[in-house]
Formats: sequence, C-alpha cells, structure tokens
Amino acid sequence: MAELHSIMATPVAHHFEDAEQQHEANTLGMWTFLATEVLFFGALFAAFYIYRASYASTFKETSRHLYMSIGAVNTVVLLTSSLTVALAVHAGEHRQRRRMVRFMLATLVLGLLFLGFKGVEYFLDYREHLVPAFNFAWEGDNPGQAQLFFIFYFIMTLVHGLHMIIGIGVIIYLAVRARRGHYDQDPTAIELFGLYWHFVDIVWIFLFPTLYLLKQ
Amino acid sequence: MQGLPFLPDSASTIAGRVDSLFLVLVLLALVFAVPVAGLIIYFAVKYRRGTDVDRTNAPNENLKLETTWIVIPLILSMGVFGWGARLYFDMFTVPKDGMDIYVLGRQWMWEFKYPTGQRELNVLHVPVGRDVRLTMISEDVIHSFYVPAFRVKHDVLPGRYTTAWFQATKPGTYHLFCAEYCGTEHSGMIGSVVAMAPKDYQTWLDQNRTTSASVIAENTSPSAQAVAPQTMAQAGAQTFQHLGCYVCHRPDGEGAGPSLVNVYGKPVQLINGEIVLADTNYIRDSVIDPNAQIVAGYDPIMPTYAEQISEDELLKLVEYIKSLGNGTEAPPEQNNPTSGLSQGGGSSDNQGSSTNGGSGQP
Amino acid sequence: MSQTTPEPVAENHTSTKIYYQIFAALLILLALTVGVSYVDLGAFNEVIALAIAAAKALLVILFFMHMRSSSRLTWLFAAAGFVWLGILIALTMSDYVSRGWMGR
Amino acid sequence: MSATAPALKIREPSYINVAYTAKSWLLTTDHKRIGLLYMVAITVFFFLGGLAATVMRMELLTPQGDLVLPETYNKLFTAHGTIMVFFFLIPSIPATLGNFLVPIMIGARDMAFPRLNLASWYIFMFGALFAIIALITGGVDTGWTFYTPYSTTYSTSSVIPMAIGILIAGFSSIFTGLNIIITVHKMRAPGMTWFRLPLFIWSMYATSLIMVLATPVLAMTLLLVAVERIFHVGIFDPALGGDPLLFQHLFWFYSHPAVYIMILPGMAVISELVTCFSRKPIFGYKFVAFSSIAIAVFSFLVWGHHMFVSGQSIYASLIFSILSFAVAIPSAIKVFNWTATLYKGTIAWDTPMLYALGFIGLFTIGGLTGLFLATLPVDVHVTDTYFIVAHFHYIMVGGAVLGYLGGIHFWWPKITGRMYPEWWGKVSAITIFLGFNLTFFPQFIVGYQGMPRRYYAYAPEYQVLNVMSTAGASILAIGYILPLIYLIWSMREGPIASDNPWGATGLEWQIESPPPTENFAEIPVVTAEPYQYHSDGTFTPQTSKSIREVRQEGHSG
Ligand code: HEA
Ligand code: HEA
Ligand code: HEC
Ligand code: CUA
Ligand SMILES: [Cu+2]
Repeated sequence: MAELHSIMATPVAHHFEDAEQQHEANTLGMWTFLATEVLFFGALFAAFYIYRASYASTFKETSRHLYMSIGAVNTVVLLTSSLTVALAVHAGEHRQRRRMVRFMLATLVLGLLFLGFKGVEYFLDYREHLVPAFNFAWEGDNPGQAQLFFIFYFIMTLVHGLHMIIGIGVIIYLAVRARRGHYDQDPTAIELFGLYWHFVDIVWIFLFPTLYLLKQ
Repeated sequence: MQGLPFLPDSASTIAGRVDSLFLVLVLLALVFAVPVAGLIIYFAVKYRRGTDVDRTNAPNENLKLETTWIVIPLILSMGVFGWGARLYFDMFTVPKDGMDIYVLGRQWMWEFKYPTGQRELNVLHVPVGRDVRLTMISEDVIHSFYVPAFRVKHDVLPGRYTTAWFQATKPGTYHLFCAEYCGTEHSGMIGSVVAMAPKDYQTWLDQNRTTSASVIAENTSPSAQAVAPQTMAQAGAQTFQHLGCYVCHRPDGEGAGPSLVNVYGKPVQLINGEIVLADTNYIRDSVIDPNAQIVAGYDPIMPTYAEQISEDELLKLVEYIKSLGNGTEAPPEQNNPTSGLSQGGGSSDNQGSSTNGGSGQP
Repeated sequence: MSQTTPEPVAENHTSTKIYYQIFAALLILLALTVGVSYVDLGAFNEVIALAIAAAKALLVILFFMHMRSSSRLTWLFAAAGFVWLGILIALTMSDYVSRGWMGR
Repeated sequence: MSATAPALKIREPSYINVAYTAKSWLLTTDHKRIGLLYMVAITVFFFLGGLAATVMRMELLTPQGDLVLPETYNKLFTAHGTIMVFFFLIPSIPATLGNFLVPIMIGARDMAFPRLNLASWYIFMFGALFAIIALITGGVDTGWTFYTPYSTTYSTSSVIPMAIGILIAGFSSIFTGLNIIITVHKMRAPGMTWFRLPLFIWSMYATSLIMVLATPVLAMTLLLVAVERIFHVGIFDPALGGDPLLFQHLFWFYSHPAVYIMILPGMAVISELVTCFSRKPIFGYKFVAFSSIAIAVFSFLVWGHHMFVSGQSIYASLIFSILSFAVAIPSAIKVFNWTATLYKGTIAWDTPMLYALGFIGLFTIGGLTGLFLATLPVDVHVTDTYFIVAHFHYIMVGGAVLGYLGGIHFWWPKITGRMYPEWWGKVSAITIFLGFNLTFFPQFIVGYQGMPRRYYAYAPEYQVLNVMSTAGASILAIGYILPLIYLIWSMREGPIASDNPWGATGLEWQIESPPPTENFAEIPVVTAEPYQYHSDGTFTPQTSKSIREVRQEGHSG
C-alpha cells in the first residue's frame, strides 16, 4: 500500500523507463504481495483445519452457534462489493471518471455494511458468552476445544476485518483523489486496489464455509 | 569403538549401532571434505597469480562432471538415509515384553514411577539386559529425556504420552539430562541412570519396596490415605474407586460403560466406524476427553475428568487398566512400608519438588 | 492487466456484461453451498463446501482479477501462494494422520 | 558518516556527497543509501549479539554456573539468537549489499519500489525498537525458537514485545524480498537476459522467494503466540486442547527456509568473488544458477527435521529426513562448481578471496554435519546438544558471516570510493578463520559426547573443550573488531579507489566509485555474459561501451 503514493504520480517515476514497465511492475508487485497474504491467512487456515480434524465433533457443535444468516448476508455484501470494484476498475480503464467514482463509493458503502453486520454479529456472540478471554462460557462438552474454535473464529474474522478496514481507508483516499481527476490518465492505482479488494473477498469466500457451514 | 577417545560411554544395545552410523558419516564427510579442501588449497597455490603453469583450455562446463557430482552424492546420501531409517525404526519400535517405568517431567525435576510402587526423583535404577519401556508425560512444559550413554532421547510432552525404550548393557551410573529447554533451571534438570546387574537390581527393588503412606498422600486425595497401596495398579484401583469410575465400568460390563477388562492393547471399535488401538494415550484421552472417541454401542455420557485428576493419578489409572488386561485383578504385592522415595541427582536446588507446576493438579 | 492503452468507450456494455454474469454465478454457488450445508452428507459436506469455495475463488480470480488475460508470469505468482499453502498443509497433515500408525 | 565524506575523486556528485544532511539520509529513496542505513543498523546489532555471546562464553569457561544467574544466561542466549538471526543475519546481505547492488548489477536506476524500500527500513527499525524494549524490560528467556507452552504460559519474561518486534521486522523482510523480485523481473537493462544475470542476482532472487513465501507464516505464528499470552487462552497449550507440536510445525515452516535466507546471499557473494579472483568464468553457470532456485523450493519441504524426537510421527520424520538429504544436493553442486572454477585460474590472494575460500571450506563442514543431523538415529542422539550449535555456527558464522565480510571488502571501494588496508584485511581474515575453528570445532565433539545446549552449568568432563571454545571466541572477537576499526578508518583515510579496482566484469564496476545517485546516466546496453575473464588477464565487461561513451553519444546525437 505504501507504494500507492508513487504510483499516483502520473508521470513515470524517474527510475522507470516507460509507463508500461511501471504498470507491469506495479501489478506484479501487488500479486506478489497477495501471495504473501495467502500464506499469512494460510497459516491460520492450516492451524484451524488441523484442530478441526482432531476435534471434529466439538467444532461441528460450535459451528452451529454462529449466525449463518449474517455470514451468508455478509457474503452477498462482499461479493457485490467485488462486482462494484470490478466495475470501477473497468470504468477507470475506459476513462469514465464519474462512473468510476460512483462504483468506488458503492464499494465503500458495501464495505462499511459488511463491517456493520460483522459488528452486530460480534455483539450477538458477546451476548451469548462466546468471546474467549472476555466472557466465554460453554455449556456443552469440552469447553477447552470449544473455546479453541472461537479463538480461531475471532482471530480469523478480526484479521480479515482489519484488511477490510485498511481497504476502506484506501478507497476513501482513492475516491477523493479520483474525483479530482488524479487517475484520469493512469488508473493503475484503482486497478491495484481492485486486486487487493478481490483478495479480501476471496479470503471471506473461504472463511464462510470454514467457520459457518461445516456443522453436519 | 570403545577405544575412540571422543566418543561418549556406550552402554545400551543401540549405542554401538548409532556410533557405527556416526563413524560412517564421519568417513563420508571426510571423503567429501578432504578432496574439496585439498583441491581448493592445491588450486589456490598452484594457480596463484604469478605462477607459470599451464592455464590453456580451462573448461567452463562439463555435463558429465556435473552429472557425476550430482548422482554420486545422491546415491550415497540415499544409502545413509536407508541405513538411518532402519535404525530409527528399531529405536522407535517399543519392544513388546519390556518392563515399564513411568516418567513424569516437571520444572525442573524428573520423577520415575515403577509399576511395583517405587518412586524416585532424578535417579533411575534399571537392570542391565532388559528392555525398559518409558511412558513419559510432562506436567508443564516440554522436556526431553536424554541419556547420552544410551543414545536415547525423546521429548516429554504435556498432554500426551510419549514413549522411549532402551536396554542397558553395562552396569554403571550415567548422566541423565533434560535436553529440551524448559526454563530457568533447565540445566539443573539433570540426574543419573543407574544400570545394575539384575541381581543387584532385585536387591535394590526389595530394599525400596514401597510405600509409605506419606509419599502417596502427596499426590492422591485424602480418602486414598486410609489404606496405603503398594503397586501403581493398586493405587490406580483406589483412584478408580473414589473417582466413581466403577459405577459405570464394571468388570461384568453391566454398567453404563464398557467393561475395562481386556481393553488395553486391543483394538476398539468406535461409533464412527473407526478402529483404534487402546494404548496409553487412548486411555488417557478417554478420561480427559471422553467424547472425542466414543466406543461403538455406548452413549456419550461419560463425563470428563480433566479438572479433577492429576497426571500422577492418570498414570496410576493407566497402569490399573493395563493390569486388567489379562482379565484378572492386579496380582497382590507384599506391603513393605519402608521409604519408597530415594532422593538423588546432580541438582542441588530442586525447589520444584514442593510446588506443583502441573496443569491438571487439583 | 495488460490494458495500458485505452479502449474505445463504446465497448462498454458488452464488456461489463461478463461481470454481471460472474456475479450471478457467484450468488448461485453461494446459495448452493448454503443449501448443501443443511443436508448431512458425512465427510462430503466438507469436500463440497470447500470445492464450491474454490470454484468461487477461481471465478473471482479469473474474471474480476483479470487473470484470464494476464501474463504467464502473473499466473505463476498467483499460483505460488496457493501451492506453498498446499505444502504447508500437506506436510503438516502428514504428521497428524500418521501419528497413530505405530501404536504409539 | 555523511558529514565527514571528504572530496573524493568524483566526476559528478556521488550518491554520498549529493547531500550531507541527516534528513537527506533518513528520507532517501536511493537504494544505495538505504543499503547503508541497513548496514549501520545491523552492525550495531551484530556487536550487541556478539556481546551476549561473549558473556555466555565466559560463563561457560567453568562447569559451575558462577558468572551470571541461570535466568540471565537464558536471556543472554535468547538475545544472542534472536538478534543474530532476525536483526543481523536475515537482513545482512539482502538488505545491505542486495539493496546496493541488485539495481546496479541489472542496469537499473533504483529498486522497483523505492519508497517501499525506505519504508522497509523504517519497519525494520520499528521492529528492532520492540526487540530493544523487550531486552530493556528484562529480556526474554525462551530461546530464539519460542517453543510453546513455555513461551505462552510459563515464561515470565518480555515475550510479547519480542514476538511483536520479530513480527514487524518480518514484514520488512517481506517487502525487501518483494522489491527484489519485481526489480529483477521488470527492471533489467536491455540485453540483460536471465542467463546473463550475475549469479549474485540469481541467489538474491531465490532468497527473496523464500522471504515472500515463508515470512508471513512466522508473522501469523508469532501473532498467535502473542494472543495466547495476552488473553490467556489456549491455542498451543495442551491443557486447553491445543497442540504444542503445531507451533513447532508453523515455526519451522518459516525457520528452516529462513536458514537458506541466511546462506543463499552468502553463496551469492561467493560466486562473484571466486570468479573475479580466479579470473575465470564460473564453472557450470546454469547449474549454479538453478541450484539457487532448487534450494529455495526444496527448503520448504524439510522443516520437520527439527522435530525428530519431538513426538512427531515417525513416518513424517522419514519423509522429512529423505527430503533433507535431497536439499543437500543443490548445495553440493555449488561447492563443486566453485572448486572447479579455481582450476586453471589465475588466483589472487586478496582479502575478499581469503574470505571466499574460508567460506567454501567452513560451509562444507557445516553442511556435511547437517547431513549427520538429517540422519535420523544420529539426530536422536545429538539433537539439542552442542553438535547442533556447532553445525549452525559453521554455516551461519563460518558461512554466512564470512560471505558477508568478503562481500563488504569486495564492494567497499564501490560503496565508499576508498580501499581498505589490504594487510589488515588479510590479518583479520586469518584471525577470524583460526578463531572460528577453535571456537566451534570443539563443540562438535562436546556435542557428540552429550553436552546439551542452553545449559549454563554443565558436567565437569566437558570443561576442557569448553575452555578451548571460549579461548577461540576471544580470538574471534579480535578478528571482528579489527575490520570494524580499519573499515571505519578507511572511509576517511583509505587510498582512493579506482572505478574498477578488481578488474571485474559486472555492471557495478563500469560506473564511478562511489556511484552517482542515478547509477547510470543512460541505461547501459548489456552485450556480454557475466564473468568474461580471459586467461590473458583481460576481461570483457558486461556492457560493451563504457557508460561515459554512451553518455557522449547521447550528448552528440
Ligand atoms: C544458514 C543456516 C543453515 C544452513 C544453510 C543449514 C543447512 C542444513 N542443515 Fe541446518 N540448522 C541451522 C542452520 C542451517 N542449516 C540452524 C540454525 C539449526 C538449529 C536451529 C535450532 O534448533 O536452534 C539447524 C539445525 C538442523 C537440523 C536439526 C537438528 C536438530 O535440532 O535436531 C538438521 C537436521 O536435519 C539440519 C540439517 C541441515 C542440512 C541437511 C543442511 C543442508 O542444506 C546442508 C547442505 C550442504 C552440504 C551437504 C555441504 C556441501 C556438499 C558437499 C561438499 C558434497 C557432499 C554432499 C553429499 C554427500 C550429499 N540442520
Ligand atoms: C548469525 C548468527 C550467529 C552468530 C554470528 C553467532 C556468533 C557466535 N555465537 Fe551464536 N548462536 C546463534 C546464532 C549466531 N551466533 C543462534 C541462533 C543460537 C541459538 C540460540 C538459542 O539457543 O536460542 C546461538 C547460540 C550460541 C551458543 C549456545 C548457547 C547455548 O546453547 O547455551 C553459543 C555458545 O558458545 C554461541 C556462541 C557464539 C559465538 C562465540 C559467536 C561469535 O562468532 C561471536 C563473535 C563476536 C563477538 C565476540 C563480537 C565482538 C564484540 C565484542 C566483544 C563486544 C564489544 C562491544 C562493542 C564494541 C559494542 N552461540
Ligand atoms: C457416567 C458413567 C461413566 C463414568 C463415571 C466413567 N465412565 Fe468411562 N466410559 C463410560 C461410557 C458410556 C464409555 C463408552 C463411551 C465412550 O467411549 O465415551 C466409557 C469409556 C471409557 C473408556 C474407553 C473404554 C473402551 O472400551 O475403549 C475408558 C478407558 C474409560 N471409560 C475409563 C474411565 C475412567 C478411568 C473413569 C473414572 C475416572 C470413567 N471411565 C468413568 C461411562 C463412564
Ligand atoms: Cu526440562 Cu529442560
Ligand atoms: Cu532446518
């Protein structure tokens, strides 16, 4: 993200030969960063699935305590935001500033909506005493294993949420500048943001079944 | 092999085999290191700047040479791997008919428990010429049981039994180290293994025939104090009583749970169709986390005992359930209430012995 | 990825259609996975849920993230993350699944 | 160091004397200056870590623990290990020489992402700040491996700041790796095809792959440790259903590849030195190049060899063992090709070459003893003994640190525009070599005899070898302090270096010493393979025209 700044300077930065080299370097850089992110989240998924394999029965039970409806709605919200980002990038590529900004704002709203739903869900979890270290109480068997599930649930969704928050911060910044016409010539920044946002969406695509659906 | 000054004492059946493999590796290392170092020095001197030697037709590549020095090390190292794998299997295949000793590791001391009831700190007495099986568990962090003279090492984990075995070949007193870093007094978590001729060992056993009530009382609940048990199995039988296991687990199988007679070491059919071996960890898990694996034909009604039972009691239960393996009660042993606790070891300050760092301790 | 040269604006409608189609497909897959989760299929629940998730991720990567029109190099970079994650999971699992094999 | 730079032989402002203010250093996006920022930071850390080692070795002079308290000793080796690994060796070559050289060697003006590069340095320093806080607030006593549940539940020391510090520094390493990867892919000058890349670049590229793909796992693992510790919830704690072995898997998934992050850059340097000082092309260029990539890929498949007695399934151990043997092959390829490069060369015994030859020898010993450890039954006996300590110091000190020092000497004229004093260079190289072997060879023996590591008091029969080791360490200390002194001295007083004092072929030698900020007035056209050293003493630089000629053509045309 730190690099967005230099990308924003429309003229080719001093160390690049031409705009194409710069564009390729930027997108490839973002993909590399995403590969890192895959393993960052991947470590969590790996740990989760190993515990899930060992404590299948408890984890199925705990999974039932999550609000699948909220999770599903949030999935729709995020998928929609992916669509709007894709459309914003498309508009940017076609040099349609107003359309681009509109889709970016839509993405922003959807992102906030996701966080809002997530907040509500956390609140409900809290009311049901499902928050480890704060008020965890488990009626059923194996409270230790149940707590393990919820620790992972919270860490995974919080790390994901943090990525959402960062994304929202960036899109606000980009939208303001886009309105002023900063990306009329070179919409690479929007494109890179799009890659990031889609990635965050993909993480959720895996989180949703992993946490909410494996309850049979 | 004994003659080589840099090798440590070799006093177990596998020690010599490990040493041979080690020496072969040394040889192999020399076979590669000496030519490499030799050639470097030779070239560096012969072709140093200013010397008048033939430098024409210096090669820059040679596929044959490259293949050679890929294939030869590969073959050699696969050979070493194979040899190592075999020996490793032998080192980790616990012999069926050894004698059992239970090992409890805690910050920063070793406790050894004999099925016959003896209990020692930081000193382990074993007979020469018999396979000794160690069933080990930690009450706090990871430790590692290491006897250099036996070339035996295995981590001692919290929450799970690990096993190691050895057969001593030479009477003597050997170092026992904790090899996994475990906190402040890690280097004080040492002791010794005393290997004795079978006759001496028997004498030692008899002299230290357990077991005073006071020692047992440390780790068992007050109700157990009334009758001082002698063997671990008998102590386990008591725990079995006062934790109420007997209510459901009756020898005739008439209770709510399966009979535990003849369970140990046999395959168990689980409700989800799996078949697992009823080993020490299975029994431990059955008590700590009963619903993880449900025996086919029974309801998951057994409560967990994770909060109420110490590792020490668990070991006794395991030994008790093992003793039911042949379908009879554990053979009664003679009660001989002399001191069962022989203190020892190199560590001077074992403050650890009074505090219990154990996770499951009541 | 490689569209650095602007394309004619007129193409707009046809080229965004695909995004809406993919979006619809994603929603259908979502409905499917939620539906399947109510049916008890034993171990297959897991397989199906993750397969559907993988399919969704693939759609996003291919179309939303323009992987379809990207260079081989980008493919390689995108795949690397997942392949390495596969290594992490597979080799770690190799320990867990085989722990019981030798009567501990 | 900026303010003192005297009038060097500069034809146009070099990157050093374009500006002298502190701001011009701290806000620079010039990869060369960032490289130097790193160099200063890691030098401080190296001596900090060395200081800890010095106290440790003094404690180990006698079998009883008499110099420091056991908890102090534990904090010392933890500080030593964490500092040396995460704050010295991992950033050492990639972030200093790598930063300085990668763009120049491929004919670029800067890294692909200069600001990210500067940000990496700040992230690194921010992480280092946490580590220092951890040390000041009482230190950490977990060992550099942070094994659970000791680190999460039982230790009472400052584990959290240290874990956070390493996590943050990890991101610096990720961004450095990312930068190098993209730079190598996208910034190569015309004519710089993959097979014309100097081998330094190949190795740095392989290193970067590991940085990018392994480090995030460490970051997440340390995050989990911190969460478990802060909130007292079980993640790896078996009392709450966790599995301590899972921590070990995740930790070593990073930390084994990380050892190749440490050695690959050393190999990168050695390939440059061996060719230049034998005046010969590298023997088997493609094998050496691809072996770097092979090491990077294989390195991810062997982490379980740190867990042979941990309670890991023995079948998993078998897999990890056989793969560990496999990963040795690419290293073997390198050693053999370097040796073959010497054959019929014209070998100059300059200081960098002494380091290079020392590297090959000591790395071979360290690597071969790695094979001992990959052999299951032998590892059962020697794991967690001084045999391990000797193994990794042979590779990390005898290998990586010697490589780093060799590289520093080799490129010193390019970096500073000054030569170091050759005589002192040789003296210190030889001192380090001798002191090193005296320090660490006895540890192989004492390790096989069974002395466990991380012991502050030990059985008396191990004393003789430990005394040798401590004696060696004091010689080693002198060997390290010497270069510190004469290199700093030479920055002001050293003889002025020419643009290409070694007559080397790389692009970095075809520009001024020290280089101007933009590196190249015009992007050079690469016309030759690397290492075109000819037997008659001449050489063909990688670009056919000197940069000045190119520039003149540019002016006239
Ligand atoms: C730079 C760092 C570095 C490097 C490059 C290596 C390289 C290797 N390491 Fe090492 N290792 C460490 C740093 C490193 N290691 C550290 C820090 C630890 C301890 C961590 C801790 O617990 O604190 C450790 C621990 C360690 C262990 C675990 C020991 C234990 O704790 O029980 C093992 C086990 O297999 C091992 C093996 C190897 C192998 C096979 C290689 C191979 O890559 C070596 C390859 C090189 C050669 C083989 C030499 C050249 C080849 C020839 C001359 C030809 C002949 C070749 C053949 C016959 C094949 N290492
Ligand atoms: C890059 C990595 C690196 C480097 C360079 C070193 C360098 C050295 N190491 Fe280190 N070492 C490790 C990485 C490294 N080590 C790791 C990872 C561990 C494992 C830690 C653990 O178990 O968790 C370890 C553990 C370790 C141990 C085992 C401790 C134990 O298990 O109990 C020992 C013991 O001898 C040791 C010794 C040394 C010595 C003598 C040096 C010498 O080469 C150092 C020589 C340098 C100097 C002596 C500096 C000179 C400076 C001064 C004397 C001070 C002057 C000060 C100023 C001017 C400010 N190291
Ligand atoms: C409320 C009844 C009840 C009590 C009390 C009880 N158990 Fe159980 N136990 C069961 C049932 C039912 C099963 C079989 C289902 C299962 O595996 O959980 C079982 C299974 C077991 C098994 C596995 C047996 C096999 O055949 O594989 C062991 C071992 C065991 N119990 C030990 C104990 C011990 C030791 C105690 C006391 C500390 C104890 N149980 C207390 C009901 C009980
Ligand atoms: Cu117990 Cu170290
Ligand atoms: Cu390793």
